[in-house]
Amino acid sequence: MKSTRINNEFFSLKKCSLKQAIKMGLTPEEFELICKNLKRIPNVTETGIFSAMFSEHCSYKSTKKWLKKLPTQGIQVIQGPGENAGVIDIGGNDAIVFKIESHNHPSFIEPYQGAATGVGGILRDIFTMGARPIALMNVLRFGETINPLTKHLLNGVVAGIGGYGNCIGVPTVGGETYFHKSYNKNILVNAMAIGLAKKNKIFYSKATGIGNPVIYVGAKTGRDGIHGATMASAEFSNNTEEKKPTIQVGDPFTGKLLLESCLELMKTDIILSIQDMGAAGLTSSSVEMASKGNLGIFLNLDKIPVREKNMSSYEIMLSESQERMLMILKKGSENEAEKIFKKWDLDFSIIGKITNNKKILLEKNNKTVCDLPLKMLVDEAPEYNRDYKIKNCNNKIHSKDIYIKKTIKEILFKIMENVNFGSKRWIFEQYDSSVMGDTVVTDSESNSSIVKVHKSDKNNFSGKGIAISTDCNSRYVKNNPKMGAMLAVIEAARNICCSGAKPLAVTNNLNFGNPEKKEIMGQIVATIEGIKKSCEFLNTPVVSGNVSLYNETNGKSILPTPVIGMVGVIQDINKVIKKNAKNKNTILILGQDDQKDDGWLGSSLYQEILYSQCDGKVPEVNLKQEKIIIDFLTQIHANDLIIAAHDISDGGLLPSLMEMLFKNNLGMNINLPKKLMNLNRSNIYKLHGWCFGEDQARILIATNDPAKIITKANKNDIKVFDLGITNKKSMIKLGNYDGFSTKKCYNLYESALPKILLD
Amino acid sequence: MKVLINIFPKKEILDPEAKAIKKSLNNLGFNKINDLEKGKQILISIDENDEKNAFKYAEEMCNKLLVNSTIEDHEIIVLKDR
Amino acid sequence: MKVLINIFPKKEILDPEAKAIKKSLNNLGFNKINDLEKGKQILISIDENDEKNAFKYAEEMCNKLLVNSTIEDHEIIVLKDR
Amino acid sequence: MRTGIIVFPGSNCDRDIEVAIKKFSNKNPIRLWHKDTEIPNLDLVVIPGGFSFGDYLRCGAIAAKSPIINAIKNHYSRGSAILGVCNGFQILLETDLLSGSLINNQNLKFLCKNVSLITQSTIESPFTRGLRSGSIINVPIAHNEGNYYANDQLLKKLEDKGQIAFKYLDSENPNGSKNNIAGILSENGKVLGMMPHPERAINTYHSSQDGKFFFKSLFNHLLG
Ligand SMILES: Nc1ncnc2c1ncn2[C@@H]1O[C@H](COP(=O)(O)OP(=O)(O)O)[C@@H](O)[C@H]1O
Ligand SMILES: [Mg+2]
Repeated sequence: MKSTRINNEFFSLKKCSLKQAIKMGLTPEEFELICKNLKRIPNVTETGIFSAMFSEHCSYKSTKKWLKKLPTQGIQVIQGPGENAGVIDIGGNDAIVFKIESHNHPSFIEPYQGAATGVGGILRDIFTMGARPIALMNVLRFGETINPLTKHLLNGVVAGIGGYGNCIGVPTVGGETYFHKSYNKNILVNAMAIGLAKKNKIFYSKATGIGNPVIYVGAKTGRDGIHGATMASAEFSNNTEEKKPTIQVGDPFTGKLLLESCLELMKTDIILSIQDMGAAGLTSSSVEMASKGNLGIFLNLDKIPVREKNMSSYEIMLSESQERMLMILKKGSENEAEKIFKKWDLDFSIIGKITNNKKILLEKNNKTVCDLPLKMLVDEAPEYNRDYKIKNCNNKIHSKDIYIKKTIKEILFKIMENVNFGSKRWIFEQYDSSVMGDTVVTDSESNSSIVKVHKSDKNNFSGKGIAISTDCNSRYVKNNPKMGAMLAVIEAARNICCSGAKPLAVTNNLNFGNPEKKEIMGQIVATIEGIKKSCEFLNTPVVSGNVSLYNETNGKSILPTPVIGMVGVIQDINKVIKKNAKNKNTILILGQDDQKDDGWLGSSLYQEILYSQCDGKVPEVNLKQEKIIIDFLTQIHANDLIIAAHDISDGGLLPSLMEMLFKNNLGMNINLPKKLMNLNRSNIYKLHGWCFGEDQARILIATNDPAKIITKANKNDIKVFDLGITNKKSMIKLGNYDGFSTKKCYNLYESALPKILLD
Repeated sequence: MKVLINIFPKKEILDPEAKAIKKSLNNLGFNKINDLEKGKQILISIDENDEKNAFKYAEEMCNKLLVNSTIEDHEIIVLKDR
Repeated sequence: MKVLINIFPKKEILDPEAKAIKKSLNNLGFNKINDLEKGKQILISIDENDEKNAFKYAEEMCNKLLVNSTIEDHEIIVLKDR
Repeated sequence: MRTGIIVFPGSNCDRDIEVAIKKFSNKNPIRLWHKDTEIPNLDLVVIPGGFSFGDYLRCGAIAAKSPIINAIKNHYSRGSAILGVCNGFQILLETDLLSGSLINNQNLKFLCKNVSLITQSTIESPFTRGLRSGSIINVPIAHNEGNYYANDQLLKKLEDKGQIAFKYLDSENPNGSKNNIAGILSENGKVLGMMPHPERAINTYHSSQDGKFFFKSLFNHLLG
């Protein structure tokens, strides 16, 4: 085995060939430029470092130009994009730290470990900044349910998310799951984490202080996740078996120890800067820390705790082993830090120091193995101005054109038992949603998920809460990326408001196909434009995010999936609004009146379920109207007039209404607008539009005081419609047209996922 | 006939459980341990009298369900005498 | 020297995992299965050259930690040649 | 009245139970580290939920070999009370302070939801003395290995001697536990192990507040 070790290191130090560079993911032009700027040919280790730093994931080379356009400022913003996570001020000395990140590709290869390490990774981004993680969300996309692989992936991903989150003890409080054939060979696993920190105790990654020690803590470095293409290369060695990329395995137990030990050390003042080792491991963490501080870094690779004896410098620098941290400490405080990490049984090693030469200098076996100017890795990283073409589907579909000759009841049942609408209980019951004791509601009970700010309660005051919502309707984004993205932000805001909270800021995860294709780049450009527009209008700046490109298989892209993660604050958790109505409540629609006698079925769930194609113009977006409605909701909630609320989105009015009635098994005689009372065969389509249309800017509320609300609405020029009063009979009557049981709907709704999962 | 299927995580893949068990044994004073691996074992009694067929049957079950070949290695032992 | 420790749930415990695996295999069309048990396997390499001592050492580890004798049975195999 | 909470690497409900103890006993519990070999004189020791040592090997097995376990056994010999919730229950079984075992949930999945617990009529115990037998409390469970197993002989003994503290509603048995068992007592009634989490059901904003019946009655008796 000795010869292999020498071989490995020997090859790491050889001049890199163009062919090898390409295998690592660099383009010929990029490699040429590197050689030119460096005035020499880099060795294999150095080239590996370039390839990692120039990768789409680290350099954002396709999107940087556009991401700059996002609004990132606001009085609530403490830290915008550019750090491990965004930070916002929630009053007092409290701050919220949050970010979303994808782990799509690894989850397809090994669903359990891929999803688990995705959760572990985003949690480290949060506690790196000094915050205790208080909630997790997850946004999942799978292929069609008839695809046998889907079941396997769903099982594995859900178990993996739970496996990590449950064990480390952070509640998973909500998320989204959607199935579509475009994800058959490219699932999406996006995990979002939220942490709570003290405003005056935020930690950053910017290196400071020449001569200060660089510390490695956490798990040992193994061969996990080293770039496959490179390592499979026969040219590196004849021993190919040893070079295969290895699956990253999450160890939530070590993750928990790392979390507690870091938070314990953060109570002292000896950490100057800290950065987790995420994508591209030691490479990106060390380069980013040093370059942010405009300093240099020296590392002795012999000091890195390794799992296997014969690791080369290339492997050490590119390993993506989990549960590792890099920190810079005050000189002389190494022992104090070491004591804490030893207490938690974690590896601790002083691996180098901060220098002033603005270089990354690596040494192994007393030899320099890498000597690169940081500027070349960061500031001079490629930035592309890719061609793009924005495509919208402008074909306006009238309900007359697509309505199906089935009864409302038949269609409603189809929607209820559809996996994209039906209950996700099978998923969320596998997640510990109540650990930490601060969960107020999950998004199955309210429109957003709410966790209490720990210890914010005093005497008779119950405390304040953080509201979180994740949203993305890819049907809309595909048919109109800009409007779709605008609506994703809007829907998130509506959800937060329908829980009684106030939206504050946004994180986003841009999941798209190959940006080298004009249409895909067009989706990205228009999406960012849409996010910008809504976020500016709502004053919810974007403070963090992630981009995941090349989500394609055999040239076929996934549906564009720009996921929005929004957080808000509710000043008193006793004022949280839930979804479920009670008996004898009046249900009102805010934003719709008696004049409305049809609805928008283009790009709707109705269309998706009843037709194989789903296109057409997306529903009209009216930001002003949206804001008027949510502001009105907030105002009447302040007067304690609301018992329950639910926004009308996927599926339209009737399915949304049913979700309000399920919990208490309520019935209702639905009032229809006069214009819909006496339809015949030629115009019955209007009723379909009315029940299932996805017109925006509408919210359902349950109240005991409809008169007061209607008066107020009239005064404010807000449309309102009285749908009727709930009763205990569990039967829904829709005028003379239809009647059906709430219980039956509920059973279909609950059976949606178990049905496809049964063997 | 019975087949015994031994499944171990691939050598190069981190096995946090094996790590934790080894450490705990060390803490209990077992200091002679050089290395510890943890695997699963599945013992299946099948309606089959031919050794070769039993092996093939087991191999098929491994491929179809029992083994996750991206992270696990396995071996099949046909127990003739049982 | 290496010792292999096989740990199986006691017969009277209806191991839900074994039951589920058997059912999944049946669903995949493997109908020749009479019975299926699932166990753990721990392979330990110890600093010990004497077979008997190795066995005793392993037995001790089983009693102290590795096996819960109220629900599990175990066997120890000393692998002389490894 | 003094309470101690044992913290193992991987414990994750230690803070939750601390909040509950403070709330209902008006006293700050002390925290004890798994490597401690002695514990002060306490009225109640709590082993919280979580994934001690990652749940590796068997849930609770590695924790049960920690240095502090001897001290807990001494505390037990003095006739003082011990509460183990979830992973704490699993640890108590592995230390033999309680009998039986917890194996995989029947559906092999982690399960987090609210369940109804029926209080049983038991031997004299600080944990059940203030609860009416037959009364139902609604509290969350969150576990992967909560399927209580004991052989028929042990089950009979537990039933006969009144060592079963809580049962799941028969129609709701979430994990396949024998006799719907959710929590059991030691022979002397001073040790309780239970899978459900009463500490997650104590505040107005929790989905149930029934955990307060449990803690109120417990501290009433311990205090008084
Ligand atoms: N779509 C986006 N919108 C806003 N900020 C983004 C977006 N994508 C990435 N960022 C920001 O860029 C920085 C680098 O992110 P990333 O490389 O994903 O971090 P990590 O190294 O933790 O994986 C982070 O501050 C992140 O929040
Ligand atoms: Mg990071």
